[in-house]
Amino acid sequence: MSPQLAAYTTSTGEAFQFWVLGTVAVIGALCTVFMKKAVHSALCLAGTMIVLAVFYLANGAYFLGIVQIVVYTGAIMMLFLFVVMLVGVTAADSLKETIKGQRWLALVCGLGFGVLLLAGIANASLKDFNGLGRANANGNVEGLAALIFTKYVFAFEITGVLLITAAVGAMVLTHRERTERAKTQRELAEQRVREGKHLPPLPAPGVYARHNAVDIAGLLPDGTPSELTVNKTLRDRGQIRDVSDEAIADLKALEQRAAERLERAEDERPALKRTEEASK
Amino acid sequence: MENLIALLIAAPLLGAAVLLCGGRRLDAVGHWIGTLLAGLSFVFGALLFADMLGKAADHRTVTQHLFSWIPVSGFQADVTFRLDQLSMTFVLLITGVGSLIHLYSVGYMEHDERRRRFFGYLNLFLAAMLLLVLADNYLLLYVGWEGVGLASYLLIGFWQHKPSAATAAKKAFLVNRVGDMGLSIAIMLMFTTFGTFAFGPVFADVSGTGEGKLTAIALMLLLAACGKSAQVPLQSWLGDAMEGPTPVSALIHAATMVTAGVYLIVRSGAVFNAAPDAQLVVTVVGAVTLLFGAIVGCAKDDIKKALAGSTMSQIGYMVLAAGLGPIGYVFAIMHLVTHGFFKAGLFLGAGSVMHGMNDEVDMRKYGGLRKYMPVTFVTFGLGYLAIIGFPGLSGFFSKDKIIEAAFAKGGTEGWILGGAALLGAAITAYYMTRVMIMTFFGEKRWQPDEHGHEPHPHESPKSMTIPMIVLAFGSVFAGGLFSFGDRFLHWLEPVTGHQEGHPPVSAAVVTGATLVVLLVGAGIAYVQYGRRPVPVVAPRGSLLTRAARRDLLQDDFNHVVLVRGGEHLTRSLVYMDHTVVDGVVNGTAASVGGLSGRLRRLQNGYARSYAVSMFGGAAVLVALTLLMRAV
Amino acid sequence: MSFPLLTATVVLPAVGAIATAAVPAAQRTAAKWLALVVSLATLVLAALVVVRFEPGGSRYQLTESHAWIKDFGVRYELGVDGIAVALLALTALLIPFVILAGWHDADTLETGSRRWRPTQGFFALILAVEAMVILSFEATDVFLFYIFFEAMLIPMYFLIGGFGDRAHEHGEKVASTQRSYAAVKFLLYNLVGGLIMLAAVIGLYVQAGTFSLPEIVQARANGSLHMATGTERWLFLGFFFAFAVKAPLWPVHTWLPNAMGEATAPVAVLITAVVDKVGTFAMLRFCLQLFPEASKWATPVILVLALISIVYGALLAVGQRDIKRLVAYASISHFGFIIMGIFAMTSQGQSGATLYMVNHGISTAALMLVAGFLISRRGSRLIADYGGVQKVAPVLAGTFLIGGLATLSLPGLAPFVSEFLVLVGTFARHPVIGIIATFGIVLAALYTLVLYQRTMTGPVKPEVAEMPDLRVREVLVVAPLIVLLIFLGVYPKPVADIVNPAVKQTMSDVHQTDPKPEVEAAK
Amino acid sequence: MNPVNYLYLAALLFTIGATGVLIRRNAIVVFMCVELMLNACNLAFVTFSRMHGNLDGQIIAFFTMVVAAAEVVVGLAIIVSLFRTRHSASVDDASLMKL
Repeated sequence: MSPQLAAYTTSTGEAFQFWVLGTVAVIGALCTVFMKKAVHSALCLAGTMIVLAVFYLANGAYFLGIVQIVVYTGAIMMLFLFVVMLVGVTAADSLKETIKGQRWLALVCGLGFGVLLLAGIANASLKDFNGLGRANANGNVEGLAALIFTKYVFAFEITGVLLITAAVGAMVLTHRERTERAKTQRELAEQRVREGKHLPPLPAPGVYARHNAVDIAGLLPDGTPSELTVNKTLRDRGQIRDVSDEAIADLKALEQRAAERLERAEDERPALKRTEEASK
Repeated sequence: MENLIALLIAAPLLGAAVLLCGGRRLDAVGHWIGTLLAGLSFVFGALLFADMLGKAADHRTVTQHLFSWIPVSGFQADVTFRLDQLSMTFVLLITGVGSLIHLYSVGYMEHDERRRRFFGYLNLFLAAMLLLVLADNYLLLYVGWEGVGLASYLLIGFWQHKPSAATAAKKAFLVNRVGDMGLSIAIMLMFTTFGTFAFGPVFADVSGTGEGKLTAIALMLLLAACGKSAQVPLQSWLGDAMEGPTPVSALIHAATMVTAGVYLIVRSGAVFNAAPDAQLVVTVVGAVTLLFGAIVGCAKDDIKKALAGSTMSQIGYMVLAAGLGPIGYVFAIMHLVTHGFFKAGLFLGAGSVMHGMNDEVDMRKYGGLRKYMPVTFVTFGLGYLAIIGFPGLSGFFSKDKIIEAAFAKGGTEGWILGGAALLGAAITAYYMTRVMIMTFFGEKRWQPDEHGHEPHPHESPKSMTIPMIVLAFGSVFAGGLFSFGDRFLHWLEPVTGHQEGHPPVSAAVVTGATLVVLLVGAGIAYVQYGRRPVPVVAPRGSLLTRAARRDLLQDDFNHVVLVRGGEHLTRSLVYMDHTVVDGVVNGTAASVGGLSGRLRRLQNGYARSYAVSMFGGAAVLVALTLLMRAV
Repeated sequence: MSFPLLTATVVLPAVGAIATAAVPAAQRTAAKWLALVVSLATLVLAALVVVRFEPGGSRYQLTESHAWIKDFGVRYELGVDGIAVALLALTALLIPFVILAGWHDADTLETGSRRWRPTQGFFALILAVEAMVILSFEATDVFLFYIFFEAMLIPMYFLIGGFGDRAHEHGEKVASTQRSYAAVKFLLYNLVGGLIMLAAVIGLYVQAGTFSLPEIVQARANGSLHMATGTERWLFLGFFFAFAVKAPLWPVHTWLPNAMGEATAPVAVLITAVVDKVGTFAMLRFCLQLFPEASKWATPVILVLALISIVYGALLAVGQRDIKRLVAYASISHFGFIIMGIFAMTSQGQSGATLYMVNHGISTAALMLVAGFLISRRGSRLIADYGGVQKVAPVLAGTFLIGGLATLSLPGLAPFVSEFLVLVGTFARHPVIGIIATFGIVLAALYTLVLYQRTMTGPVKPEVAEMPDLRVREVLVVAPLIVLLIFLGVYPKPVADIVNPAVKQTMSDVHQTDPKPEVEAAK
Repeated sequence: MNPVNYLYLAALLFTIGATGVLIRRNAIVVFMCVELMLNACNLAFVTFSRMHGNLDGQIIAFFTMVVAAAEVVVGLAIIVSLFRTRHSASVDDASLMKL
């Protein structure tokens, strides 16, 4: 694609490209919003951004197009992915709305705003077209550089300050400085004794001989799961797989069979309670 | 010589400043400083008098311009003094009687720890009174007018620890303020009518002004005079003012200040002459007051209050005379001067009696005092004879002239006014004889006070008796001195103007009638009080007596209508201010609070809710922008 | 370029305020002395302004003008006319007395904390108020005026809310609740007024395209700026409302008794004698000059409101049981007189109103400060708690009486001159209103004398028997004020000469002439 | 084709992003939607730059990217620390802004 072409006309090729990629971009955006899992959203967004990068190139903004791919898609989106990993890659949002009327209001606002924007653009007189031919004559990067280091030099310097501040800020926010000496194993044990709970180590996850994954809560003797057995991080993410129903069903079947064999009365069966749920 | 005029005022003013700011260091000599400066002022007055006598009758008015006081465009008030025969008469009366009373007070107030302050107030009074009579315009007169009111307030309430004294002082000031309102409205009227309120231009322009305006001005001046001179309907303060020390009653509430109203009317003669309706009102006020005061005087057992009633009545005579116009002005002033002598003498005598009687004021507890205090008895007796108009003494000459002038008014009015004046003379004789007999004759009736101290009546010290003697001389001879050869008339005529009155009956008949009623009045009193013992506890008395004891119910009226009504009004206004005026504002605040309480529920704390509001707001803004563009 | 004298009168107290606030916690006394010295130096500068001002000269003198917010044509524009000079001098004069009178008012607040410095704060706030008030007198740019007209609420809020009277019989907690109620009420009333004025200021800018008062007045005079009648009236009302709240005029007066009752006496003086004067001053300077036609239109209503203020304030003063609230209601009555004088549209009325502002400042300061000394001795504001003070503290009682007599406008004291001028000026145009207003002088006598009688005379109450008389510091505060009251009562010419030309100018701006006396008119 | 279509696309993407901010509760997704909005703006800037024939629009877009980068860094840091303390990345977990 030559600069001339990009500057003056919108060729059929570009039109074709626009309609195809535009559709992709919109779908990507919609997926970003509506995917249940954050990691899927992130991937869709990355797709949209790459499409946008292509559009930048098509509009004669070569430098920005590359930067979009390298910085945005390559760096920023990856940062997002890291954080998603940290928070829990499989964590899925429930899309059920909790604030009354929020979704309707959001949709109305969104639609209204969109219609208004589109109407505004349609109304605007944007007939004239200059193209970037002259501006990009000495090359896009050189043109940008000339502007950045002359007209926008102050703003540029300030963005530098901003970036440094942001970097420092991120470190300050995420870095946790240990303000006191780490407790020794002995002290921890004494603390546990003092507090009077969980004197022994926490129980291991997994159901013996059936499931041994770390995200499956171990079962208590009555068949209910104990969340204590699952790693704290997983617990925080809500990534606990619950197999207690199966276990309880098994237990029930066993009881049933035993009862039939022993011909015991209905109401003499031991009551099965999900103690942990009741306690919540 | 004109420069002395300012010094006339400056001397007592300096005295007041020194004595009031000087502090306790001056306690030992304060009273002498005060007396000395009052005397100095009298000396200046005498010098000016001598100077004035040396000039031709028509060139005796001198003015002294000190400085421009309030210069605002169109409104020029200057501090200018005017000394003419009228002012001169007052200057001599004020400084003369004033100095004597200063002297008297040295003895009278000897045991009062605040004597220095008392003299400071007295000096302040002298300065203000002199300013009043020397002012060349009404506004400056107003300063003196309120100045004497202030001095009167301070002196009536001198014994402030007595609640009755403090109340009396406040009452005097307030009632006077009502009168002052009249004076200030009069000045405002003058300003809008004449564009000035200096005596000269106002009097000169009177001829070119409508009678209605002039009547309004005159009536407002009359209101002022009523307040200051205790005329009906603003008379109620004078009786209570007797709470002050007796020298104060003598100087302020008998001789000088209360006569300021008469001065004002006579001074504004030009205005009153052009407003006959107002003059009629003046005479009516005078006649009513002279009877009112006399009746009140008959019923009082407190010697000072009896004398206060008498003062009111005598000033009624003066106001009556002043209301008669040019036929009465001179006599009003003449009676004012002679009254100044004999009433001051009477009050000083009363003070002397009280001094000897442990400050007892109830005449029913006196009796037979002539043996114990002979000088007081003689001077008081001469004053008594003068006031009832005993032939040959001062009061005879001045009062007789007024009665004649009242008859000379002519027509029915003349008969009514003259008759009232004649009746007043009879009552005067009655109540003064009553005072005389109850105090100095009969059996002694005094009793030990609550601490068991029996009073030991004794003659007062020299510093008190000398002024009484001097004033007694004045009471005896002043009238004659003024009347022989119409000296006073000729002296004052250039200022006030004079017109010979022609009574419907001859002057001799009027004089004769006056003497007859005098004897009748005195005779009745003698029969009632001289022939039988006076009860120590006042009998219940007739309805009129009881009403007169209560100042003819005027105070009750004031209390019920003004005091109670005022209290209710202020209380309900305070309530209204709190509930209605403040309530509206507080109610607005409360309803805003309620509304915001409801609006607060929209603030559910969820960030996304706020985001919706922002986004919606942005949408509205875009819509508005588009709409504006479209329109 | 000459020395910017007017700026100096603002900067000096402002810098002084900062410096006072910065004095270390331990040096309380140093802070007081610093504040006093600064206020005295400001007084010297104000005296210089008075000396340099030529009464017969041009309209605004000692002018300074610098661009400030270029995009909106807001300029830092200062200049004084006679009226402003008089009030400037009054403010600079009163502040040292306020500081001296409040010498110990903030002491009792001292706590153990090292960072809590109430004494420094108290005096710094007073100086800050002084700077802002002086600037509002000097500003000839409407926007500049507006900013400081509003900004002075902030220090006043803290002065009222933070440093109230510690009356003994309410517990400190009750007192502080009432205090913050009063402070918030003060703030809200004035903020609402200011908000409405802001709308009017913007409206004025839209109409005139500039904020400069002289320019707008000139443009209106030569016809180049025409305002529709309706517009002018709305703008006038917007300005007037703010000033009426500040002044305060009935029925937006109820904040004043609360604020004056709860604040310490020096702060109460600051409110009524200094800050409130900005309201009446602004009516004269802004309402009349910017909107002459609307002013004439509104005159009848305003006069009636002023009349109600006079009578109503006096009647309520009679009904008060609290000394300071009584003085507050008396002030409302007096502000009625001032506003009546301004809108009487006669030169006597307006000169009288200006003199009244000065004289009322001095007389209220005298009365209120003595009342404050009295209250500080007994720890109660209730009139009923006193009695017979005259016997034990004669100097205190004497000065109290003189302050009271000045309040009731006794001739010979300064307020009489101004009150009479206002009455005459009103009477000349509106006789009925003038006559009704005259009742005010009787009511003034009533509330003053009742107050004096109940507190000072009668038998000595046991609680006041040990009361000490005025101390040297207190005499130093009161004596000069009394001397000034007497001097201005006897010889008001110096002030009148400064004020008169400005009033004449204002009258011609409003296209008004004095009514001719009947005799002259007949000729 | 008319390049104005790019603007329509930008508007559409912006609206989708904004709606996403409003309806998603996961802070990270909300953040992504913000990024989407920023990108939509950038597209508009670039298109305008082409229409006007100068590079100022691109410069602004460039600055937007820089600021967005800074914002992402700080924003994600906040999310991480929030997650650490509250064990949740949902923006609805607390209504701390309620009075």
